Amino acid sequence: MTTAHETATAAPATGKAAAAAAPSMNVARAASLITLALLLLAPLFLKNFYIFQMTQWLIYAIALLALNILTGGSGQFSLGQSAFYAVGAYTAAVMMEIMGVNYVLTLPAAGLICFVFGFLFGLPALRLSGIYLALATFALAVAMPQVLKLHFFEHWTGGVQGLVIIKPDPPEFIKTIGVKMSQDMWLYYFTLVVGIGIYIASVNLLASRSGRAMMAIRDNQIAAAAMGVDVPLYKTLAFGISAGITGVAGALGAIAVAFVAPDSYTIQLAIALFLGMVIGGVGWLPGSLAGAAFMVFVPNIAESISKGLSGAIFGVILIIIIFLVPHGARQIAYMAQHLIGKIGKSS
Amino acid sequence: MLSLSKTRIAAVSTAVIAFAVTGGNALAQKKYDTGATDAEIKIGNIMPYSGPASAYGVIGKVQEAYFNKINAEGGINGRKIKFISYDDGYSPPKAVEQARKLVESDEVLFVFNPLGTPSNSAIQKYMNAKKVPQLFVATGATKWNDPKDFPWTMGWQPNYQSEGRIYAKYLMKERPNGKIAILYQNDDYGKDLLKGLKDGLGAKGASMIALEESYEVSEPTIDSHIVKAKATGADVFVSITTPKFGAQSIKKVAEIGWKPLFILNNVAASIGSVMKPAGFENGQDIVSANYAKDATDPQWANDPGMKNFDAFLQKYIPEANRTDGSVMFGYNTAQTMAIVLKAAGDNLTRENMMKQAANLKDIQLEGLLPGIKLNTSATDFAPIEQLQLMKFKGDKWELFGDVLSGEAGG
Amino acid sequence: MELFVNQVLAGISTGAIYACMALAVVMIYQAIDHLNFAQGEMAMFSTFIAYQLMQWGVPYWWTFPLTLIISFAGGIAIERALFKPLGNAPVLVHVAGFIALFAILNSVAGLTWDWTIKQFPTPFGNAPFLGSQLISTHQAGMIGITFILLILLFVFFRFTRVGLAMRAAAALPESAKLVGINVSWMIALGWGMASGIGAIAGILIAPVVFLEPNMMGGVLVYGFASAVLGGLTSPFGAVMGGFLVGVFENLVGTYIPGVGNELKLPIALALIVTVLVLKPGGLFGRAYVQRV
Amino acid sequence: MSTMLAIKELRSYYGQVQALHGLELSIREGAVTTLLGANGAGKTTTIRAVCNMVRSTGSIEFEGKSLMGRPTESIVQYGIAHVPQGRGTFTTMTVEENLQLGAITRKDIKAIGADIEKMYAYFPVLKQRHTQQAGTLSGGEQQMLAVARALMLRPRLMLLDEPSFGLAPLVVRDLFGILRKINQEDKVTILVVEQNAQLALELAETAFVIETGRIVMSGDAKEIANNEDIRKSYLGY
Repeated sequence: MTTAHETATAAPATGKAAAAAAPSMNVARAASLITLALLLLAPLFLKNFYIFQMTQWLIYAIALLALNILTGGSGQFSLGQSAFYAVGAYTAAVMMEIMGVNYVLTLPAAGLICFVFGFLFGLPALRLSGIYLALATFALAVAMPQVLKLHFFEHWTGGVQGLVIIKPDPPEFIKTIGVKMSQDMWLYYFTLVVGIGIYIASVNLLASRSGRAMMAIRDNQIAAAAMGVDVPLYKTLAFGISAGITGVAGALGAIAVAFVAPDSYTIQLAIALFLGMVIGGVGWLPGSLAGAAFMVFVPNIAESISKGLSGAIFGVILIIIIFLVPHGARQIAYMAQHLIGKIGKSS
Repeated sequence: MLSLSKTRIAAVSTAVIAFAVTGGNALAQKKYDTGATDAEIKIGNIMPYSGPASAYGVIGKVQEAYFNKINAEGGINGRKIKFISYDDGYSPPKAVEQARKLVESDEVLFVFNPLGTPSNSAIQKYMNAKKVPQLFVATGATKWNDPKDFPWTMGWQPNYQSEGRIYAKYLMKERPNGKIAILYQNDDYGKDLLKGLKDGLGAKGASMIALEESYEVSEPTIDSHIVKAKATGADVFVSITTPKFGAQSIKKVAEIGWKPLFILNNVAASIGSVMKPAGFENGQDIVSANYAKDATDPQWANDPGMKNFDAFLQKYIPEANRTDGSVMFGYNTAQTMAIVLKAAGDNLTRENMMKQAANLKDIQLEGLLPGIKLNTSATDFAPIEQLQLMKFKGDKWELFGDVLSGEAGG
Repeated sequence: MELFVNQVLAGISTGAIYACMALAVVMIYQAIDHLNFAQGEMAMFSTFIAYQLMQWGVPYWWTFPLTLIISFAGGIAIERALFKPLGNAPVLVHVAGFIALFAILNSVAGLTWDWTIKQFPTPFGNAPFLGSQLISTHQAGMIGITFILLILLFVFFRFTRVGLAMRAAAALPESAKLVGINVSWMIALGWGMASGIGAIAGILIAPVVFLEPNMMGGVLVYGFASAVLGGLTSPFGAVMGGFLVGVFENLVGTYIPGVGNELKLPIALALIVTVLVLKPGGLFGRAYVQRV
Repeated sequence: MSTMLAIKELRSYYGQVQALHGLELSIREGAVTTLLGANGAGKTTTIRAVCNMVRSTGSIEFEGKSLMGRPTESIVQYGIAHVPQGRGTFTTMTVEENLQLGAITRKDIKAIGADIEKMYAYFPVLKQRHTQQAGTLSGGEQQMLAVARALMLRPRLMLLDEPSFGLAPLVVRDLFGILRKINQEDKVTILVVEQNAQLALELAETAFVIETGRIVMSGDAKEIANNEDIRKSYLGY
């Protein structure tokens, strides 16, 4: 009774979105093209600092994308993404600083290591659902900084002091073709290319057989199992893929900030990522950009209003947002589509 | 060429004028880097106003109030101070973002007293690459005194390793055959102080250590660690803890009837925010070390410096809680900054800022203990290197012995 | 052996803190079927209210009921103002609301009472309890009150009509409405009670850990862990979970060589997850059954 | 006999989807009425609309008082008990607690104990299991518990949503026997929504047939049961 009812109420929402998406496909396509153009051109007109901020924004967007695949794609809930982000960051840092590996190569390594880590974590997580899974991932996020500063690993991780990374220069070919590019701009475009690649791969993943299997699990696990979906496999796979992408984001973050330390990857980061997902709209991949913007800019806004109460102001802004648009940026996009559709019809 | 003379200030009403110009052409023509003009000097600052270390945010607020005071009194050499302070939530990536915002967007002359070892570690390379001073960082890590590799970074407070060595020296004298149990916070600060202590004890002292126990900031109480420490049979207990855990350790040691020689580190030595909440009766005979005056210590009640401090608080930041050691910290650091700015005269280049900061000679501040002096040179980027030992008696700290130097890290 | 006994006793006294908080966690879970991440901050804020009342000269034994009433009303007010309007929004949005509440309470407490630690009085004193210096009279009192609360809660849920209605509302809101239960107010009542129990927890915990805006940060993590270990559906389990976590964590810290002390929280959490994997309802909770 | 419940022009919606299209239905006091129809015809929606569990327009009057817009939990104050589809058993609670919940809004607390005993007399199996968790009961026992829980309200009108669903034929016969008894002895008016038309028509005096959100036929239960055309085209047996 309850389950039937829940799916009944959940279904119209997704059905609605799908129905709306079809006629206004062009609107969505136009919006993506404009966004892409802005992402490509904006750095040419901005100071390095803003380019750096945009890089941070893209990196968080990648991490949010990963969380969206997990929660939106397979219905699992994670408050522990900071742990995967940290592992990715440390992978990059240790490879670059201790082993002298080129930064580009650290990304696949971080992705792979985090994939395995996430997949393994997904195994016990299989037996947990809802609140219990939230708690288990929360525990992972709380535990991670303590593991990072463990004295056994100090030789590689720098212990409590962390590791300083040398920021990479733009590659030679950029200079040879006569373009002068700052480190920040290079890293931005590098991140953008990686981000777009991951985005396209994710969209294709969710549209694939595996993606549909995962979403079937999200909607009704028992029904999915009855349909012959290998539930344990896809659930752990979702965890692994999400962790892997988060790890790539972590590695990019470490390179952009040029520093890793246990204090960079506390539960605060996990919570920020979680909020970013909610603000962007759960399960809606483009919302990751909006969520990441929230992560980067709203604390700055809060602090510019009051230093002493910045936490409270952050909280109030958050409440206002979830009151106005409980489904996040996704809801805004839906309303905008609706509006444009109406205008289109009337003219 | 400017330099600071050996000046003693005992009771100067405005601390800022605590320098004299000796020789050189002070009236050299005005020179500016980004962030300084005829009218104003832009100073950047990064503080954890939100997040887990928000307790320290008050430092930034006191500094801001102090610069307001300076501005109200006409500024420094006719220039107003514009103090731009940002929140990093004690997160290193955010600190990098804020440092870059300060340098590249707000275009400050330098960044003053950014707080926290992780945050400062994260921005150090950037600041040095940009050749923007990272002055008087608010952390006691030993690594800030490295003018050769990081000529644009300078510490301020005595470093933790020096403090550890001072306790070691004291222990070797007081309890040469003692058995030591150490409790330390498992982070950069705790490990740094521990290292100083162990270095100071040396090979012989190493055998004296019965237990090195760490705790995490996330632990609600540290009671079990203290039970464990007592069980080792140690007769010396060194508590390398922040105020909350310092107070817990004092209370718990008393509660379980343990009577070791108790050494409490400087971070937790505030009377108002540690000793009093922990209970004076529990804190008797605890040994610690300090370099600044404790605003809550009755022995300074009639001290002229303290009176100035109180007058400042009352006028410019009445909401500040004077029992909080961070308030005094903000006051002292801001005064140091003002002294350096004054000394820089009209040559407000980043290079000259470092030069002046590295040219402090026997400066005394109103809020520091008598005999504690700021000294720097081109090869010494550690302004305060001295501490004085003290023992808790009744409701105040009794200073004893000479002003000591730990001599760690140069 | 002496060390072992000492650590077990110290674990029990720390466990009392966790147990107290876990009870509040279970209470809110009964009412809203979810964990409230702002619960620790609510307890902290209540404790500050008690502190402020005492600063104004209200005697301790008046402060206690007054704080309870204020917290109870405050809990209801928060539910009515913040979470009722969110109504049918997805659960994840509610979690975001908890986080916002957390940020607001923490920040406002920091600005109002600043961040220095405050001494908070105990009615039980701090003398050794029954000759053992490892458990003070305060901690014994705390354990006592936790058990009294537990019994009161048991009686409330088992034998009163309101308690029965609350359980029904939490278990099956639709059916509860059909028998005439005002589910919305039951949820508000649950918030009020959880807030009140949180206030008691805060008042009992503050004398040990000292009062400051971040005092519940660590406690809440342990409170959650304890409640989940014991079983979110069982107040008794939650209390037992608190003591188990307290003792267990100490033993890990003392006896696992090398990493035990540095990793006692991660190891404790890992074990809790293991317990959940084996027994998803917690040690004392009901098994979680899913029906199609 | 007077009309107890009158539904007029009822339109109900799930999101954008309209489930009822101007439904009209009335129930006489003291009677057993049945609402028949195929899966998805709108039977459940109709009685959910009575308890305001679905967004609706139109009018629903109970003894002349409008029920529209009243919160679900206040409907019981009129003496309307609703046994929902799937029984709505509080599975984690004991049988006795479930019965007490049925009477949770009653003010005459002292009389509740006697009523529980009365339910045990109707359904002896519940007495045997009164301390057991309700979730451990069989489907038929849970249905009995659901009916008993509804009766604990001392209702004047009882709405039953597919009480026969998932039960063995013998159990269903028993249950319907008890329903008849309740109707006759306790003077409880009953509206039973059923897919199993044959059984429902045996029990009821009046029947309504619903198809895609509209009443397509109504009349005396016996007549409908005897009319082969109707049976074939609407009721499928």
